[in-house]
Amino acid sequence: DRAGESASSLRTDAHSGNKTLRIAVIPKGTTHVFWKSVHAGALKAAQELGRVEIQWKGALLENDREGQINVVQDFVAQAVDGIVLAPLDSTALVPAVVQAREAGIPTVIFDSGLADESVTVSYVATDNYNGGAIAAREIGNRLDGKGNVILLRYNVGSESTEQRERGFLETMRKEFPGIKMLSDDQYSGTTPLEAQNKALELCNQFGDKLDGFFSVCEPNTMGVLGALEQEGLAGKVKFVGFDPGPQLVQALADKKIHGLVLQDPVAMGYESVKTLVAHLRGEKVQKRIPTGEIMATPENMNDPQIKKLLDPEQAN
Amino acid sequence: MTSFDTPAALPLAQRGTQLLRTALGPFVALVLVVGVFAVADNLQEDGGHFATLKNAQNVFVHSATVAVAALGMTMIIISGGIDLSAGTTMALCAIVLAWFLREGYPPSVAVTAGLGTGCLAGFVNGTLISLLRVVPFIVTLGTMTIYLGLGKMISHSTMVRPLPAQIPAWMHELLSPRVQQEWMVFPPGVWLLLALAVTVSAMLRYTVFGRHVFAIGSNESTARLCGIHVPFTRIAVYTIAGFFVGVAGLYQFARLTIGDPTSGTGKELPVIAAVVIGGGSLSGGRGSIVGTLTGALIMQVISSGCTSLKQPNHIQEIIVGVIIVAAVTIDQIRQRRLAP
Amino acid sequence: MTSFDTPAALPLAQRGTQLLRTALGPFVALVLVVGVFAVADNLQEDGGHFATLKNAQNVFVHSATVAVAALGMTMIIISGGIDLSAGTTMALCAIVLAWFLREGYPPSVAVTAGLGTGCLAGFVNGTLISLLRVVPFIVTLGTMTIYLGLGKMISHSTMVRPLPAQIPAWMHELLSPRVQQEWMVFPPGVWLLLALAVTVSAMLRYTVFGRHVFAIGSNESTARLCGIHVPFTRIAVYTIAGFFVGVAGLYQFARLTIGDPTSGTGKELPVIAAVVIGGGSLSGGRGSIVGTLTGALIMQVISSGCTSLKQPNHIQEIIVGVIIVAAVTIDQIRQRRLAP
Amino acid sequence: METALLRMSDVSKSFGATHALSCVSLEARGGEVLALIGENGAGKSTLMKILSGAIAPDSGQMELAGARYAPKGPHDARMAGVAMIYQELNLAPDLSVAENVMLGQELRRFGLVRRSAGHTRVRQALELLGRTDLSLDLPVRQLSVADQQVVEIARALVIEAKLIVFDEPTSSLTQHDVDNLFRVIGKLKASGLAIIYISHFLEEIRRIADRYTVLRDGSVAGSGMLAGASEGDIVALMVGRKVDDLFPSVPHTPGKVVLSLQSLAGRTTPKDVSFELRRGEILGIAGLVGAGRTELLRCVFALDPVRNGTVRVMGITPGGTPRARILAGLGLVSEDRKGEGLAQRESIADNITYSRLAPYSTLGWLNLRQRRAVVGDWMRSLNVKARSVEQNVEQLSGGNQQKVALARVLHQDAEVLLLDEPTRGIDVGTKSEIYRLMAVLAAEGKAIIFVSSYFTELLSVCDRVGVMARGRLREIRPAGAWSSASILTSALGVETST
Ligand SMILES: Nc1ncnc2c1ncn2[C@@H]1O[C@H](COP(=O)(O)OP(=O)(O)OP(=O)(O)O)[C@@H](O)[C@H]1O
Ligand SMILES: Nc1ncnc2c1ncn2[C@@H]1O[C@H](COP(=O)(O)OP(=O)(O)OP(=O)(O)O)[C@@H](O)[C@H]1O
Ligand SMILES: [Mg+2]
Ligand SMILES: [Mg+2]
Repeated sequence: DRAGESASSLRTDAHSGNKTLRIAVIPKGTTHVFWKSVHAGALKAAQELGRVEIQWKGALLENDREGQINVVQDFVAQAVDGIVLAPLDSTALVPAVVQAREAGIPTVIFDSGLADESVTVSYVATDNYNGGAIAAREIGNRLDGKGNVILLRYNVGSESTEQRERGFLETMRKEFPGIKMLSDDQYSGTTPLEAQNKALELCNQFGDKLDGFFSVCEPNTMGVLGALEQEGLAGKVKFVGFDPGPQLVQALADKKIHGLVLQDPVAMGYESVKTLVAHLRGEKVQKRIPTGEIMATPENMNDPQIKKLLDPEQAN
Repeated sequence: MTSFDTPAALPLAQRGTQLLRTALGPFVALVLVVGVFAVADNLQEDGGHFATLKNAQNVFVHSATVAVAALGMTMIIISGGIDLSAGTTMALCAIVLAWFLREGYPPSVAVTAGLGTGCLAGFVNGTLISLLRVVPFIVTLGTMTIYLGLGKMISHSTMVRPLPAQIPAWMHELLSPRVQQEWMVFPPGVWLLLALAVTVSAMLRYTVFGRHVFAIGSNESTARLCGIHVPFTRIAVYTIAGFFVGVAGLYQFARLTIGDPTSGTGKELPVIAAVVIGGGSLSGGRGSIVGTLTGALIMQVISSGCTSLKQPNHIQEIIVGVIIVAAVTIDQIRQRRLAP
Repeated sequence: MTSFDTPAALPLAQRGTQLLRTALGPFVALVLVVGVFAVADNLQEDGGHFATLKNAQNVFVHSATVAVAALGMTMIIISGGIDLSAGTTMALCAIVLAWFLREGYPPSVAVTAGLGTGCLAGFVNGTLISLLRVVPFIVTLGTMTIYLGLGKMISHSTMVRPLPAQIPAWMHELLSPRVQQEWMVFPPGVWLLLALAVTVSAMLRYTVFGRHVFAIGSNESTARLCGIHVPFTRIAVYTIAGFFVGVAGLYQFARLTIGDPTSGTGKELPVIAAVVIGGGSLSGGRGSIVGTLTGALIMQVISSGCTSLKQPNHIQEIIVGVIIVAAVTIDQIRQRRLAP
Repeated sequence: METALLRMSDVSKSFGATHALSCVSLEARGGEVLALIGENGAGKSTLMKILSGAIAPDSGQMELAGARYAPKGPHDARMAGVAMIYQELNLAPDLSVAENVMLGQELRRFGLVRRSAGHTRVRQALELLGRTDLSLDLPVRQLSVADQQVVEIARALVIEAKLIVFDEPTSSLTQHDVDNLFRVIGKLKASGLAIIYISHFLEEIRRIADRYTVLRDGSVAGSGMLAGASEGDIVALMVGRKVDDLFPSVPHTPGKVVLSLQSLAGRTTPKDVSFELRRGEILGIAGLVGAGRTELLRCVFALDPVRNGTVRVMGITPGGTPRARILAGLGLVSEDRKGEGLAQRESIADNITYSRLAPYSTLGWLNLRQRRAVVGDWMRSLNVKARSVEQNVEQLSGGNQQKVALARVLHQDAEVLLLDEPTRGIDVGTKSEIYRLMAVLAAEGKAIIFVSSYFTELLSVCDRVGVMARGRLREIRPAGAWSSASILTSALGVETST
């Protein structure tokens, strides 16, 4: 522990001169808009700070934990000055982060947590459990506490969405005992198309008694929206999703979606880089930095604060 | 010489068993699978959703994308080739289409560009295979990642999202399981698929080109020695197959309304599986369109059936696996039985 | 008989060109790729990190999992088969291993169970192929999803996470790029890989079994005619290959420290690509271990080089694709040139 | 008739270090049959492949009907009127007989195949060959090798050819088909076509050819009119020495029974075959196409399923796998050396030793040096022409491949040799060596079953000859009690009487 700290302070001395800091930012995937916004936030921080270079690289395959470990290790070999990482797995990435630290490279974690927080500088994220909880309350309130609801899970082993799923189910059970879960064990898979096929099959089976639907992330929400539209259920079923996108925002305006839980990806990227650079420059940083989560509804979607989160900046 | 006793009668019977072997084999498997699931579904308490028109519409709609790409793959496999790039090409076509729509071009231009991209990708595959004389598996393994990279490049590594207003209504309806005109039963995309299937099937059976496709798959050096222009035929096969992959891209876009560069990754496997469950031989020279369509349907029926029976994903995966092996095994045994 | 007058001298020369053709071909490509990236990296401003020992360690460690599975795949491909289930089997083995560790069994038992699972999976593949007489592509396409389903079943569709204390230290160090003893240069897993590679290579070249593997890949009916027990040989090949996939599962677990049912999906393609870039022929009868290792390294070098040059993923994908096609093309041309 | 239709001058071709052809010149005239003869590996097939555009020469010119002729590929050659029947079968196994015959020259209308018009043409060609019994819609995969050869020949007859090349067309035909083929060649010749005919059967050549050209080691050794040349002269030109005795006699006497079949029956053929074979005996089996001789050998070797009956080797019944039969002392040379007989892409050494690697292995590990030496000896004793023992079999000439296939059963040291057309495609000199070898083996106490469609060699080499027809073994008599005519009558007579 101490050895790692002294190493990093050594580097800080070395880099307090006029050399550019090279910061590697490693998202979970590269294709979703969410990560584009994180990238934008990171670039914004770099620009504000000056003499900071962002190296953006995700694993080649989405959800490839081994691939993400490879990327971290590659950056360690590249001797970057610091790493900002959204770990695909809470335990699998720990050794890689430890290796980085042993090589004198500090890591800031964002979006999803790491089992061992002692090896990281800071954790910048949404409270995903709470995100799931506010989704449960939105659906519960809109259904007046009774009805049949489906939860479509995302993918096995994704920590952040599992938190949302847990937050949703526990809040439902606790606060809305009158609501019955029709299905809460199906996984959508990672692409919108897989989600759509899954959702269509679920609609086909439960369509006549379905009252509410919660989908836990963006591709998942896209797929469910498509399915509901095709089944003619859009608007009738109280549907809450997670994360925005142009179609989803449009659907929100059309009242086909009744709520979108919003995170602040730009802030995530921005805060992560800021925190890491502050640490590299020898400042003391907070161990946990929440970036907030908020419910956008057809009613509040034109509030300026929410409007900004519905269409966050993106890097290209 | 017993089999030559009635030389006149034989060809007809022969052609009959030929049909039985290539097409009916997987068809029997399809009927079996549907039957088993229908019975099991009706036996469960809140069942009865499986053997419905609605579910049939779903099954056709869900399998249409794979099936249309598999039409081209059938030709490729008959010609003794394979196309591992079909999945990523499909995504690339969808992205190009989405990009043109988003930039405000009329849908006709966008669709043409999408299909053209498919043809071009196929043409490149065919040309590389013919010119470099490298086996199709390798060439398309390479272009698979190249087309994926190109897709990401065009889309800036993210989704290409045209505005809802930029997407014409017919595209929405192309593969919507809720059919506008009830008499149509299936959405237009399914009918288009069937029309294309009939065309390809006729082409393979009745044209000189089709015969040459079988010939180069059956024995390439013979085809060459008989004066068939093998590179030309091969390039044509891949280009036409690319066109069908382009149509699959259109189908995918019509369902998703976004262009997603990674949406095709891994999709080549169900496409190839459809052809092979349908009786196509990876060593070339054998395959049929009816079989391929049946193969695509079988896989979708299993998926839909497992959801009806509330089986978790892993049970579905195991069943799909078992049925793939079983279908081909049964087909094989029947072929050996029928062999004179 | 003019050319047969120096029977002692010729075989040696012959073996020389043979080696040149099968192994050195891809090796030249590797050296080229490394060279190009090293130069480009040194030209950039803050470069110089590519051609370092540390990076070399990374490249070896990162390619080890694919490479060790590719040893078995080389045997399979030489025997005229293919194994699409290698990826999901790898994940299944890792899950079994993780499960045993989590349940508190000693590491030796867990590792044995993991490797045993690999052997069993391979044995099942080989047996199905031999008994049902269905082509390997289909059988392993089926078992691919079956093993995926089994993995999910064992893991209850989630990660199997043994406690850190349950994972022995040697497993952590097996593929850690930071080597404990500096004189070892590479971590133990890399040395194990090399030792296994030498063993397999020798087995293929110098044992009766190895000759039989080449024979059935080159012409199965000849093998049968010569009294080679084809089903037995084939089952043995798949079982041994399963063992190597098991080792790959161990490697994967050692790096991830969790068992992830989906971690193997799609991994069969780089494994097959390694064999084929290394000169293996999918029609059987050709392939070499040196070539396969080189093939696995080439892909990893490209990936690592692109990171050094700060190239985004899609550029890397395009480069990998181009190099796969180019490497095999050059190898092909050299072979034609060298062919007597 | 006087001016040459085809003139090849100074054609050379090398494959790496092998000079297959050096400065070969040759003329073929309309209305005439030119016989191209030479030892195995002399370069005959290579020369003809150059003519048909399948491979390009390194140097040299060709002239066809007075115009320069340099085909860029087989298609060019066909357009120019050069048809070729290759030595190795070239068929698309999944296509039907009719489709194979018309391949590359389908009759078409708007890109559609005119199926019935095509069938008429194919039927005409098959009629010429006297084989109207072939079903046009059967995939050729299901035909016997002999029937496949007929399909191959029919293909050359449906184009408007000026020149037709036959590269050993009769090596897998039976007498009936050979007679038909010769009738066809006669007709073609009369209509003014030029024919080039390659064969190792000198009496065949004498029957149909007008002139001959002999190749030796890639050069022309001599040419002339057949009418004036004696067989001995031609053989001497081919081999470079005199072969005084084509059928050398080594005395051998039958000993104990080593193989006995009792009402053996396969899936369709053979039917109810019984006989006994003694040590030191050579049993010939003659028959017409589809008589089931190949199937008989395959059943004995357990390559095909046995429906009924028993096979005993030295009194015991071995297991039902080829492996068990090999261990019991049987060895088989397949008639289909490309598809089954040899692993084409493996080395000569591997192909010779596959069926008996034990002598070179300790605990499964091979002593490659020792193996190389032994294989080298076998190659020398069979006069296999190759660069080294590690050369791939596919690079050998047809005849040399056949020798490798033979070398395998010899190396295997089988007690009972099942030879299915072992002399197919082998040149006269080597043939006589093989006959001698068979006799020597018999003298050493081996037993041999010798299947052949070439009755003369059966009568000269075998102790007893059996005739098969319709899957049944009709009768076995001492060779002296047969004549070529009586064999044919026996084989045919059965066919007409039932
Ligand atoms: N593709 C090839 N690669 C290398 N050598 C070859 C190749 N084809 C033929 N040869 C060599 O060229 C020489 C001539 O072969 P060719 O096939 O023309 O002989 P041939 O006269 O037809 O003999 P046969 O009577 O046995 O058919 C042989 O030494 C053969 O090994
Ligand atoms: N693969 C096959 N499928 C169906 N029928 C076959 C097949 N192979 C051979 N036959 C048939 O079996 C019969 C006997 O075959 P074949 O001609 O090989 O016998 P044979 O007596 O050895 O003749 P030869 O040696 O003169 O070619 C023929 O009627 C042939 O058509
Ligand atoms: Mg020849
Ligand atoms: Mg025969």
